[in-house]
Amino acid sequence: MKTLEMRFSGAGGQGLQLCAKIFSRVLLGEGYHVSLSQSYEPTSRGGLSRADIVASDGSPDYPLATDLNTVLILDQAAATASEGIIRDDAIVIVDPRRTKNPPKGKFKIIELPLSATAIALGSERVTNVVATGVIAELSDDIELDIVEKALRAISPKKFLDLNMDALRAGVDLARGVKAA
Amino acid sequence: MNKQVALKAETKKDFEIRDYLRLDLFPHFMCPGCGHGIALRALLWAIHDQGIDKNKLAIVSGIGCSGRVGTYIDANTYHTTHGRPLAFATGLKMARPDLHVVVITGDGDCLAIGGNHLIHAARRNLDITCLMLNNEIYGMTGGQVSPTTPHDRFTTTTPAGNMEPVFDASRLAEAAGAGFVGRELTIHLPRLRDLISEGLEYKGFSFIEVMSDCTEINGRKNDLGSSAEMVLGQTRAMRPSEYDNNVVDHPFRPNSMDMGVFVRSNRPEYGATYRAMVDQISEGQKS
Amino acid sequence: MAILDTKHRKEPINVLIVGVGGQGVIMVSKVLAQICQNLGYQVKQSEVHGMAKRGGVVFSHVRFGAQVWSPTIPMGKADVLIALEWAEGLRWMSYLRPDTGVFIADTKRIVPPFACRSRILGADIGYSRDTPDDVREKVAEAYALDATEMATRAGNERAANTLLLGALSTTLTFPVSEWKKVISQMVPPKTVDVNLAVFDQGQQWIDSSRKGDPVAGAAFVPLVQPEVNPVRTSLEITEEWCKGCDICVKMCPERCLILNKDQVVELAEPEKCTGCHICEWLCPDFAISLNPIPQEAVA
Amino acid sequence: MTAIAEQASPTAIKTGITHQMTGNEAIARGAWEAGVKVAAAYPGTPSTEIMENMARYPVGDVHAQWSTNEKVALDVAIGASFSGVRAISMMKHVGLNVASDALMSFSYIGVHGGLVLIVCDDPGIHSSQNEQDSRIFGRFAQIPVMEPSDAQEALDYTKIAFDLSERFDTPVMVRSTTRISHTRSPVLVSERVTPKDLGFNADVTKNVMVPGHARARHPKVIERLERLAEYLETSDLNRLELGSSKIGIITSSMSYAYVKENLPDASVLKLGLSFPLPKKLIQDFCAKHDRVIVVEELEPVIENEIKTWGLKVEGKEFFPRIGELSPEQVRLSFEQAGVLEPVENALGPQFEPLIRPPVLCAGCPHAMSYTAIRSLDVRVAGDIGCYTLAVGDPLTAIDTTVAMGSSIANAAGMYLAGTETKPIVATIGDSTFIHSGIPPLIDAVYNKANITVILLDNHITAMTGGQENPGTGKTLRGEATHEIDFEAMIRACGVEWIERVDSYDAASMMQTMRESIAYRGVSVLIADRPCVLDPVKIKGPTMSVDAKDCNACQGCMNLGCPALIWSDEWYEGRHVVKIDPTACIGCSVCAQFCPTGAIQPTLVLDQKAAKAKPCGGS
Repeated sequence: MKTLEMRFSGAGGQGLQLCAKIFSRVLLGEGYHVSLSQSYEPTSRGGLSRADIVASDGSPDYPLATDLNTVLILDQAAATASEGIIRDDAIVIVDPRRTKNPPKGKFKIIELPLSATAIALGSERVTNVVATGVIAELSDDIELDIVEKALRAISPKKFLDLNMDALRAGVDLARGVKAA
Repeated sequence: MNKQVALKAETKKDFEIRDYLRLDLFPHFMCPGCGHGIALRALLWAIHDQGIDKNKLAIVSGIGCSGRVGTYIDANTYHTTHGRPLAFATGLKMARPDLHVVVITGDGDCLAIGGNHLIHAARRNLDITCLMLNNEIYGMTGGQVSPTTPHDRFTTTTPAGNMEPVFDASRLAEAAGAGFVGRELTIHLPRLRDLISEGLEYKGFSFIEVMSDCTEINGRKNDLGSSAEMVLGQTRAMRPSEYDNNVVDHPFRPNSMDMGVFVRSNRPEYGATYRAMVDQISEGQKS
Repeated sequence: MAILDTKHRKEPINVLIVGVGGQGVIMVSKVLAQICQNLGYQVKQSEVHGMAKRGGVVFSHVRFGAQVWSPTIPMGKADVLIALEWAEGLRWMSYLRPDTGVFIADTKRIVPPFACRSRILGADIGYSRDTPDDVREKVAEAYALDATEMATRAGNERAANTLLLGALSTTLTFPVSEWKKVISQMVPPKTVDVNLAVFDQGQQWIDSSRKGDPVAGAAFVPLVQPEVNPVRTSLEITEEWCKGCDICVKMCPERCLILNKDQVVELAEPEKCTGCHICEWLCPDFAISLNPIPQEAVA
Repeated sequence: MTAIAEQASPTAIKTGITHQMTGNEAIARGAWEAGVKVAAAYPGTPSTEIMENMARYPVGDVHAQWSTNEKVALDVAIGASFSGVRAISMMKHVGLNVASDALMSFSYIGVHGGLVLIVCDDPGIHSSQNEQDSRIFGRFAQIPVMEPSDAQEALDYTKIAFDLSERFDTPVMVRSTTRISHTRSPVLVSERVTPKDLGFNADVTKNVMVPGHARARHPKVIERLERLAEYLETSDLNRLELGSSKIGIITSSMSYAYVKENLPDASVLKLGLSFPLPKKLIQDFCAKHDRVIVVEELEPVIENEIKTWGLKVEGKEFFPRIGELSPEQVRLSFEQAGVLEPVENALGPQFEPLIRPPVLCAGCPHAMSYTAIRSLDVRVAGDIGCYTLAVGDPLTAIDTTVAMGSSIANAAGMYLAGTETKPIVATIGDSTFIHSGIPPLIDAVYNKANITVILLDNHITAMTGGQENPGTGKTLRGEATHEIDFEAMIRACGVEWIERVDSYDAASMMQTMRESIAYRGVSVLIADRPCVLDPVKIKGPTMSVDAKDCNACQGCMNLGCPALIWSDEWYEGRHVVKIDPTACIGCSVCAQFCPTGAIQPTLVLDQKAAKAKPCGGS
């Protein structure tokens, strides 16, 4: 039985919940049993916001994350939230612009300019989509074109072009990491 | 003739807002472009202009984005329960008439769950300054419809557009008997400052409606643009409607909104009346 | 005292009428041209318009005599210069005959937006500071009257150009009846009376002015520049507090702020900042502070 | 005086006596007197008033129309000529460029009913994008070019042009200049003649320019020019004024007046046509004089042709090729040529000149449109119209302007070059868009450009003084007609992103413009507000500045509105703004931008002042 545990964490307002929704949709489509649990503060901006996905191709035994293998950290507020539950072989993606002190451990930390890339594309708001592209490309278990379809399905027409650009930019960032 | 106004060779700022802030809490929690920040500046500036001692100032706030605004003021601040800041403030002012009591509340806090308290606070005309930050939505909880959400606006609870008519908060306060009522846009900071200043000075219940903007929730959901575009958009509202009919072929915006002071009455202040009555009764008991 | 002998001069007589778009320059020149035509002179009247109604400069050359060739007046050959606006009169002064030219100007000022374009402390208005006295020193014969004010008092502000026609009539040997006839034909019927009245006023004003009588309507308010103490300011940005909402960038009158690559506000062109407070006042995050620099530190 | 009293109908004015007329009025009169039946034009300074005057003649006499552009106008006139009536088309010099395609071929065809083309040049560039010399165009098209020198000649030549046109089977160009078109001088008028309607001429070898027919027509064009030149040798269109044999002057057009102004007694050959030239007449004139000088404005058209005959004439070594001539300039050039003794020209006193460039009107909707554009940091391809003024301070929002209708294709080219990092915007007015902006829009969509077109729809052709166009729903004579539905038309061109925004709505303008730029592909934003001057002058309740609230940031002045000026009050050493109530039309755009709320409707401030005292409450 294969289990994927992913965490999308940062500050409120960064689009982490949407990011998690896309991946849970994708994993559901691939036949996994998926549990998505969200946690955020009453404020719409700032404060810790996170969403966890636990996906299993067998019968999952526990819905909450205990052994993360993919972690996204977009803000300092989330840097310590996952301490102790990250696997040693996990991929931890960090945006250094707003996370000055990333968590420490044996796992591999990949620092990528996610928000800077989004700003360069025209809006900081698509940081989450850039991150989606990065994770989709780095993960061996997720098909990129299914992610793209899922994103296309939920994007308002007005932001479709921008979202697609952001996804591609994220994929490019991840390919750079792979090549290095 | 030219009026010559020489410039003061000032070396220190007259009003330094940081003197009035709890700097350790900054940056504050509000979203980028939130009008509440501008309203907070106006309030503190007015307090400065009125020369009110920070130790004699009590800020009472409720729940919501507006409720958190008071937290940043370096004075006596109370973060109370949802809808009840006016009730708390009433008790506070009755117990300590020497304090300047300022209530910071929002449209949902003040008009929905706290609507009852508003009308009675206004009716009593107790010497409280009530600053209602009207951003036309429940921002803190993610954008639900509030009593001031305009017609046809999209919120999470009105996915097909708001069908309810709105409260005109200032007219409501006026009708309930508030002694001083005024409304201003956040973008017009000097005017807002002067309005709040007048409200603070007024002996009685002063209700000040601040037209704030919620860029991140209301703005994004309803496609109202960036923060600058939203505050510019608000200025449309202050064009009197008869004005357009005279100028152009088609009206600019059907519902226009007045700004400024609507009511400044000579009604007796509740606290003073109450104390006079107490004095009278205790005189009577003595004799 | 120059009254031009219209009958016996060999060269054409040249009248230059100037002002700003919308003031009625063309109307003045049409009336003059019509009178000349009625009295049997050859007349040419040349104007350039097109951009004029967009607040630009308007001028009209009127030349008449037994034989007129060029429709434009050669520089230095205008016998009379009529200005409906003060600074416009000064602009065309070099067209006037230096020895005999007569200058008649309304002291009305129409300040162009360009004259108010500087936001630096104590900025000077970019409008001519020359007074009628400065002009009288340099011109053979100069009259400055507040024709707009006089016409307003007479009941129609827009009749100022007719008042100047009255002033102009004193320099030419045309019968007054002819002037009045043509004016009556050319103005809207409802305004004939007021136009004829101000025509007389303009004539009387010049006549009494020539006699040396002090006359009303000559008040000229000089432009005075107040002394200002320059106070330098510096813009202090608390970067950690800025959330990049863009409101200051969009509302800055000088457009001297930008959002940098981290979406934090930056004073890109400090030399342009006028210290107007707008960014400080509108920043919802209190990230901008405008501080005066002490005088001693400036030196 | 407020306005000129309505003049009598031009047909009612007395004939046989002189009237003061501008060159343009005289041309219209000349055309009418010649019995013209169809007149078509596109407005353009300094030619506009010809058609406006044409429209004052009775409908039964002449059909007068604004066309969508100059080529259409000329083609309409050509159609009328085919049908055997006299037709006229008028345009400015740059308009001739647009019409030139039709002109070049029509020159081969020749006329059936007489056809006259009026072209008004703008030496000195008072109101144009260049000062090209249209006489060269006439020579290029091999059609005669007549050059009147005053209003009387403008009338006479226009009439004669029709006769020449029919007699020599050629379109005839009458070339005016700003100075002739806009100068009033005495004109003797006469009655209209009514030429016989000739009916359609069904000669396809003449009317259809397929190669076989055209080859046969070309020799006829050369032949008719020779006959015309022959005719001109003795025609009184050329005037010989003989004086001293030392100096002879050959001149034409307005230059003649400047020559006479300076040398009233000189020997002058005044040419009525600058093309073709009467060779023998000129040879004789040169032979009679020791020295011959050609005086002409702009290009050495006459001078060079004479030189090709081997005759020795002088000209452009003394007279400028650039700009408008003037009596002073001609005098100076004669001094340089040694014809006149240099004299110290005594001038009046000099004063520091005040800068007063033309500005957009108070309340002009373009001001808001360009303020929004300026806030975006984009590359802007501009076009021809009032809005070209946005190139200057304070709007400074235009990067390029080439010619009528160029903006959209220029913008597409900038995009296709692939080097521009900023978003690319084209701005174009409604009339200019109809004139020649539609094909480039189709081209931009077809070739997948990513640009934003901002259609500045002020419902009129404003720059030239407020003429109707197909977007206004009215004809030249004010009759109701079909009004273009811009949105439907643009959609039909293949544009998917179209929004219409009120130009006075600052927030919506800025927001919608930002969104239109974000769209990939061709997006069109229609900035919709009528011109404040035409067809009706808009004057609403004014705005005022509450001086106590103004912090003198002068942000409102970025609109460049002429109603906004400095008051005598100061705030922290800067001028508080005031609004000139006579100029303000109450558009309220400045009030929307005022960050302190100091700008308010005057009536609101008055009401507030009235009820400043405390009231009794509810």
